Amino acid sequence: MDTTKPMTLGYDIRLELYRLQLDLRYCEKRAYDLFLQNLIKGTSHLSLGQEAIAAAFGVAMRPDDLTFCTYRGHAHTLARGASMEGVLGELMGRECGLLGGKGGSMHLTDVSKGAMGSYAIIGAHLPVAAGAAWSAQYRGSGQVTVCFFGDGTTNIGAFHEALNFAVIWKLPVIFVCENNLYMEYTPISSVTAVEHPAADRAGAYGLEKIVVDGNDADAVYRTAVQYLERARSGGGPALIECMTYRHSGHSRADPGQYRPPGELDRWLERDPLKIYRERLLGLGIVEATLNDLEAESMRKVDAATETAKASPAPAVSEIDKNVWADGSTAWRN
Amino acid sequence: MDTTKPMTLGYDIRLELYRLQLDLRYCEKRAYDLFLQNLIKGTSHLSLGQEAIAAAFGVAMRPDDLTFCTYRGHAHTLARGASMEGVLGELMGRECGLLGGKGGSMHLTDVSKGAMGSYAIIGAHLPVAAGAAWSAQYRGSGQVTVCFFGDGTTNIGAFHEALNFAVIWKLPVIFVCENNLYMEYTPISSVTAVEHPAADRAGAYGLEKIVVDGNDADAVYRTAVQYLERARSGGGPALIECMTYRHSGHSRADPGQYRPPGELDRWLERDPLKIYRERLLGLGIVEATLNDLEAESMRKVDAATETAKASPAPAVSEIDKNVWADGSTAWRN
Amino acid sequence: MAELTYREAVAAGIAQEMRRDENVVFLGEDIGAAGGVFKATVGLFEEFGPRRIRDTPISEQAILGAAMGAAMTGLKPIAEIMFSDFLAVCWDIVANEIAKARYMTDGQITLPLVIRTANGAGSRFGAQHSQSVENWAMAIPGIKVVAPAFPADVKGLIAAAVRDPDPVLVFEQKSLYPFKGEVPDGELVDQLGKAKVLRHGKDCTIVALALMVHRALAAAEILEREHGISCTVVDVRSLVPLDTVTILAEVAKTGRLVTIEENPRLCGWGAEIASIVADEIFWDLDGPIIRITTPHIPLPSADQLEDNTIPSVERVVREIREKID
Amino acid sequence: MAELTYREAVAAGIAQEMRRDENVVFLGEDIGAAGGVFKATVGLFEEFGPRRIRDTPISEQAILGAAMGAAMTGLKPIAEIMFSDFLAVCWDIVANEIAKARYMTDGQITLPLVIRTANGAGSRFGAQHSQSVENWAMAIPGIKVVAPAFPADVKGLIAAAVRDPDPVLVFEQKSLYPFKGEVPDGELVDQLGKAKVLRHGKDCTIVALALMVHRALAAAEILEREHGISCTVVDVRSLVPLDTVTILAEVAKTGRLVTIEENPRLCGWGAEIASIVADEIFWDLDGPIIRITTPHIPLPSADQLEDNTIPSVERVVREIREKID
Ligand SMILES: Cc1ncc(C[n+]2csc(CCOP(=O)(O)OP(=O)(O)O)c2C)c(N)n1
Ligand SMILES: Cc1ncc(C[n+]2csc(CCOP(=O)(O)OP(=O)(O)O)c2C)c(N)n1
Ligand SMILES: [Mg+2]
Ligand SMILES: [Mg+2]
Repeated sequence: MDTTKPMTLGYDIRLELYRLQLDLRYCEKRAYDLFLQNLIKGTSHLSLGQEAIAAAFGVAMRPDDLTFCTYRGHAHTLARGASMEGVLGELMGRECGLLGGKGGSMHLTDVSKGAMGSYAIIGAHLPVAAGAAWSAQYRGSGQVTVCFFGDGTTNIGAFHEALNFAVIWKLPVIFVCENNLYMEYTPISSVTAVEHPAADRAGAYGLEKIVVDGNDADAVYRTAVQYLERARSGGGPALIECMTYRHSGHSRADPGQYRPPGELDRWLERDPLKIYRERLLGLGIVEATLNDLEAESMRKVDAATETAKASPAPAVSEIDKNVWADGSTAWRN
Repeated sequence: MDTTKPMTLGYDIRLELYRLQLDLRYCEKRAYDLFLQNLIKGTSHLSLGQEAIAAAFGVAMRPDDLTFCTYRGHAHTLARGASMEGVLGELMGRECGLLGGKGGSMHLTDVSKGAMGSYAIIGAHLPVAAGAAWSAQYRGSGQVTVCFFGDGTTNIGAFHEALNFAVIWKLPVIFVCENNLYMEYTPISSVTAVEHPAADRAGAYGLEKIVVDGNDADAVYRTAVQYLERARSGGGPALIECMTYRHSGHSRADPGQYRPPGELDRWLERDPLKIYRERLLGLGIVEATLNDLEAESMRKVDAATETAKASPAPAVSEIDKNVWADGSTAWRN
Repeated sequence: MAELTYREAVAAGIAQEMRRDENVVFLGEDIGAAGGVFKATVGLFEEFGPRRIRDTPISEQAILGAAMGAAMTGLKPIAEIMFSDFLAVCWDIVANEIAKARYMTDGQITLPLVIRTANGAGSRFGAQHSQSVENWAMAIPGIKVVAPAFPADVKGLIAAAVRDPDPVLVFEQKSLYPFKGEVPDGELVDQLGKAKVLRHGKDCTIVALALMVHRALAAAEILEREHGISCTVVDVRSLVPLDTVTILAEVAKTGRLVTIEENPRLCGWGAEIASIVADEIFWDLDGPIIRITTPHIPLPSADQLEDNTIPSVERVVREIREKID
Repeated sequence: MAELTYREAVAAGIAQEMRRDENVVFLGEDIGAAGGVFKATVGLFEEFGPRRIRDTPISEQAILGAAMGAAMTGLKPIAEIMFSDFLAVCWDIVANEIAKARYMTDGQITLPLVIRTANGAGSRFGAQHSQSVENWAMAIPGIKVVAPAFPADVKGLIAAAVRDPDPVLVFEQKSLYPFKGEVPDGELVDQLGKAKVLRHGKDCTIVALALMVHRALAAAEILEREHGISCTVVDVRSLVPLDTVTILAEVAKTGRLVTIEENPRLCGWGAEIASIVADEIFWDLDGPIIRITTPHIPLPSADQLEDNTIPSVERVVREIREKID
C-alpha cells in the first residue's frame, strides 16, 4: 500500500461507516434513556461522541480479527457485530443479554464475533490482547488483535509491560488509545508527563508516533487499514492515539461539571456524526439516502429495545453455572 | 553550575572516590570468599565490577539524602556509610547484622545513614523512592532521593508508574539504572524494544536522555552532582542510565555461562578500579598513597569479618519481635 | 450527636486528623477536586488544598509506593484505592513491601499509613468491582485490617488508623455509604482490635462484619420475634488485631457460632474464627459451627443474581432456623 | 520406575504434554536457554525450541496476560512465575481477569492455562522470596490450585493441569526441588481434586500439604515409635477442587484433626478445612481441632530464625503429644 497518498474511500465504505456510527450512537442514546427509566442498574460508561473510532475499526477489521475493550465498550462490541438486544439486554440484566446478566455493562463480550471481552480494571486487557495476538502469530491465522483503551490507562504499569512485550515479539496487535482528555473527573494533562499520553510514549517502545483525529471516521479508517495490513503481514504492532471527547459524563453517576465552560460545545461542533453527515452530503450523496439509513438504524434500536424489555430476568439457578468449563461452580467433591 | 564545561575534581574527592570503590570491592570480594566457606547462606548478588556507580553517588550525596536499592545492594548500602560488620554480619545471619539476621543479603537497610532499604521484588522500590522524595519536598528538607535499579527493571510496570509520578509532581528523586547488559541469565537486549532500556524511555516522561559510562567514577560523579543539585533546587527528577557489567554471575548460584566468550575479558579491561587507579597515577598521585589506601581498606574488611564471625546467631526469641511498632508480633488480644 | 451518613463519616474522620496533624496527607484518584467517586471525601480539597490533598494518575502502585516512601520519612499518608478489587494491581506494594518492611529491617522502618478502599457488592457493578477482599489483607502478616459497619465506627476507626504507627487497611463497605447513623460530636478516636457485642442472646452467637452486621441484626430480630431463637450479634470490626477475647467469650456463652461473611467462601475470616473456636473452646460448643457466606464464585451483576448471591437476611434466618435449635 | 528429583519431574511433566500437543507453549523469565533459575525446566528449550519455549522480559503482568489471551484463542500456555511471592505483582491478572473471565462471560471464554510457581521457605531468601501463598489463590473463585509433595505427583499433576480446560495454579515447593522419588515410566496423568491417604492411624488425622507432608510423615513415625500415638496422614495435594470426601472420612475415623501448614496462620487452607470439619462432622470429633502453622509473621532469613519459624518435625511431635491423648 502506498501510504504517502491518502487512501481513496469508496461510497460503499463511506455509507457503511455512517451506518455503523448511527447504530452506535442510537443504541448508546437508548442506553441513556433506559437509565433514566431505571431499567438499567449499576453503572454504565457511554461512548457518545467517540463512535467514529469504534466504527472505523469495525469496518476496517476482518471478521475473524479480535477486539479487546474496556468498561466503555458498548460501541466496540456492537461494532464487531454483536446484537443490539444482546447488548441492551445485558445492560438491563436480562436473560437475552450477551452474558445472561452475569457480566453487566462493563463486561460485554461476544466471542462469536471476535469481541473478546470488556475489561473493567484499567490496563489489564492490554497484555491479554498481546497474548491473543501471540496466539494468532503462533497459529499463523493472520488475525490481527485491536485493543482499545483510554488516555488515563497510559499511566498504569500494564500499559508499559504490554507495549514492550508486543514489540519484542513483533505481535499483530494494534493498541488504540482513545484520548478523550479526561480520566474519570481529572484531566489527563494534569497527571501525565507528556502531552500525548500514548503517542509521545511510542518511541519508548521503538514505535512511531501516531496521532489521529478520532472524530473523523475517514481518518481513523485510513489509519486502521494501514496498520491492520502491516500487522497482518508480519510488520508488528502499532500504537495509535485518537483525539476525541465524550459528550456525557464518565459514567452514569457523573454530570461532568469539572469541564470548563464552552469545552463541550466546541466538541459538539466536532461531533463525529455531524461531521460525517456533512461530508457525505458534500460528496453528493442525497439526503434521502441518509435519512433512510437513520430511520433504519432507529428501527433496529427500537426493535432491540422491545426484545430486551420482553426478555425475563435470568433464572436464579444461573448463579451456580459456568465458573468451570464443565458448567459447574463446584470447589469440592 | 555551568554544565557546559566538565567539572574539575579535586584530589580529595578523587581519593575519596578511590577509597570508597576499594571498600566496596574488597568487602564484596570478602562476601564471595565467605560463600565459598559456606558462612553465608541463601543467595547473594554481588556488585563486583559495578562499584563506580554506588561510590560516585555515595560521595556526591549529602549525608541526609536517601538511597533506595535492590537485592544487589551491598555496595549501595556501604556507600552511604553503613558498617562493614553490619553488612557482612547480616549476610552471615549474625546478631550484629544490620537487620539482626531478619532480612538477609537482599534487604540491607541502615536508616541512620539514609540507606532506606534493599528491595527484592523488581521495580517495587521506584514508587517508594518517589514517595520519600515527595515527603522531602513536602517537609522542605532539601533531601534528594536516589533510587538504583537494573536494566531488567525497566520492563516492569512499577518503573513506568514511578517515572510518570515523579515527573508530574516534580519530585527530588534521581533514578539510576545500572545497565549491566543482563537480567538474571537473559540479555536485556533480547527482551527490550529499545537499545537503552532506561535512557531511550526518558522522553516518555518528558525527561532528557542521559547515558553515562558507569565504570568511570568521575563521569558518574559529575553527572550525580549535576542532577542532585538540580533536584535539590526544585528542578525535579532525572533518569540516568549507567553502562556497566557485573564480573560474577547474577547470584551465588550462577556461573554466568550464558555470556559470550571474551565479553567478560573485555569488561575486565574496563574494571572501574583498574581505570581509576591508572587515572590517579596519571594525575601524579604517588603509588604509595594508593597502596596505603588499599591496605587500609583491606584492614577494615578483615576487622569487620572477624567481628561478624565472632557475633553469635540471633536469639530465637527475636522471631517474635518487630512486626509492629510496639515491638510485638501479636495479631490477637 | 449528629446524624451522618457513612460516606460523610469518612470525610469527617479524615478532616479531624488532618486538622490535628500537618503531616497527614491524602492521595488517590479523583479524591480531591471531585470529592471522590463515592463522594466520601467531599470538602477536603476545599479545606486542605492541593498540597495536602493530591489527585493522582491511574497508577495504584505509585499511589501506595508513594504512601510507603512518605510514611517512612515522616509523613502520615492516607491513600485511597478506589475499589478494593484494584488492590490486586498494587498487591505487591501492600503484601510484599508495606507489610514486611518493619520486620525485615528489624524495626528500622515504621510505616504509619492508612489505605482506604471501597469494598463489597450490591451495586450491580459485576465481578471486578464488587468483591469483599478483606481476607486477602487478613492473610498477610504485617498489616492491620478494619471494616466498620456504622458511621461512628467509620469516623473513629479512621482516626485510630491514622494515629496508629503501623499500616492499616480500612475497608469501607460501598453498599453502606448512604447509611445514616449517630456520630458523637467533637473529637472521636476509636480503638483498633475491639469487637462489639451489639445484641445479647442465648441460643447462638452470630459473628459478622460490615454490611453483614446489619443483616445479622435484622435476622436476629426476626429469629427472636418469629421463631423464638435468641442470638448474640458480634460486630468483628477489626480483623487484625482480632478481638478473640470478646469473640471466644460470646461464643462460649451460647455454645454455638454462626459467621456471616460477604466474601466468597474459601479462606474467609470466618474460617479463621471457626478454627480458633474449634481449637480453644471446643468443649464449650453445643453443636456444629455454621458459616454463611457468598458461594465460592465471582459475583454476577444482574439484580436478581447479585441479590441471591450474597447472604440475605432471609437466608440467614433460614439457615439458623434449620441448624440451630 | 525411574527415580527423579522433584525438579526433574517438573520438566518431565511439561515435556510429556508438549510432545503430545503442539498447542502447549511455555513462557517465563529465564526458563528457556537457562533452564530456569531452579533448573526445573532444563532441556525443554533444546527439545522444543524458541517458538514454543519463550523467555520473557521481567513483566509478570504481561506474562500472565499473554497466557490468558493465548488460552482464550486456542493455545494451552504454561506460564512460570519464578517465585510465588511475585504473584503479587500480577495478582490482578490472576484474581480479577483469569479467575473471572469464564463466569463473567457466562461461559463464552474458557481458559486452559497453567501457572507454575516456586513456593515456600527454607532457602534463607528472606521475606520476599519465601512465602507460601497457595491460600491467596485458594481464596479466589475461578482458579484451581494444586501443591504436590512428591515427584510423581509433580509430573502427574502438571500433566493433569495442562489437560484441564480451566486455569490451574501449580505451587511447586522450592525446598522440595532436590527431593528424589519414584516416578512411573510412560505417560503419567494424575487427577485434580484428589487427596491421598499416606498413612493410617487411630488417634488423629494429620492433614498436610507440600513440604509439610514430609514433616507430617516423619512426625507420625516418631509419634508412633516413641510415644505410641498413631496418626493418619492425608496429603491434600489439591486445594481447589478440595477432596472433602477423603478428608472428612479420615477425620471422622480418628475423631481428631491436626493441620500442618507452612503458611502464616491467618486464613490458611487449614482454617477452611477446620471450618468444614467443625460444621459437617462436628459430632464425630473427639477433641479440639489443632492447627500447626508458621506464626503470622513475615519470614526471617537467618538459619536459626527461619528454621524455628516454619513448622518443624519436632514442633509437630511436641504439639501432637501435648494435645492429643
Ligand atoms: C486499576 C484501576 N484503577 C482505577 C479504576 C477506576 N476507573 C475506571 S475508569 C477510570 C478512568 C479511565 O480513564 P481513561 O483510561 O481515560 O478511559 P475513559 O474512561 O476516559 O474512556 C478509572 C480511574 C479502574 N477501573 N481500574
Ligand atoms: C517481580 C520480580 N520478577 C522477577 C524477579 C527475579 N529476579 C531477581 S533479579 C532479576 C534480574 C534483574 O535484572 P536487572 O534489573 O537487570 O538487575 P541486575 O540483577 O542485573 O542488577 C530477576 C528477574 C524478581 N525479584 N521480582
Ligand atoms: Mg479518558
Ligand atoms: Mg542487569
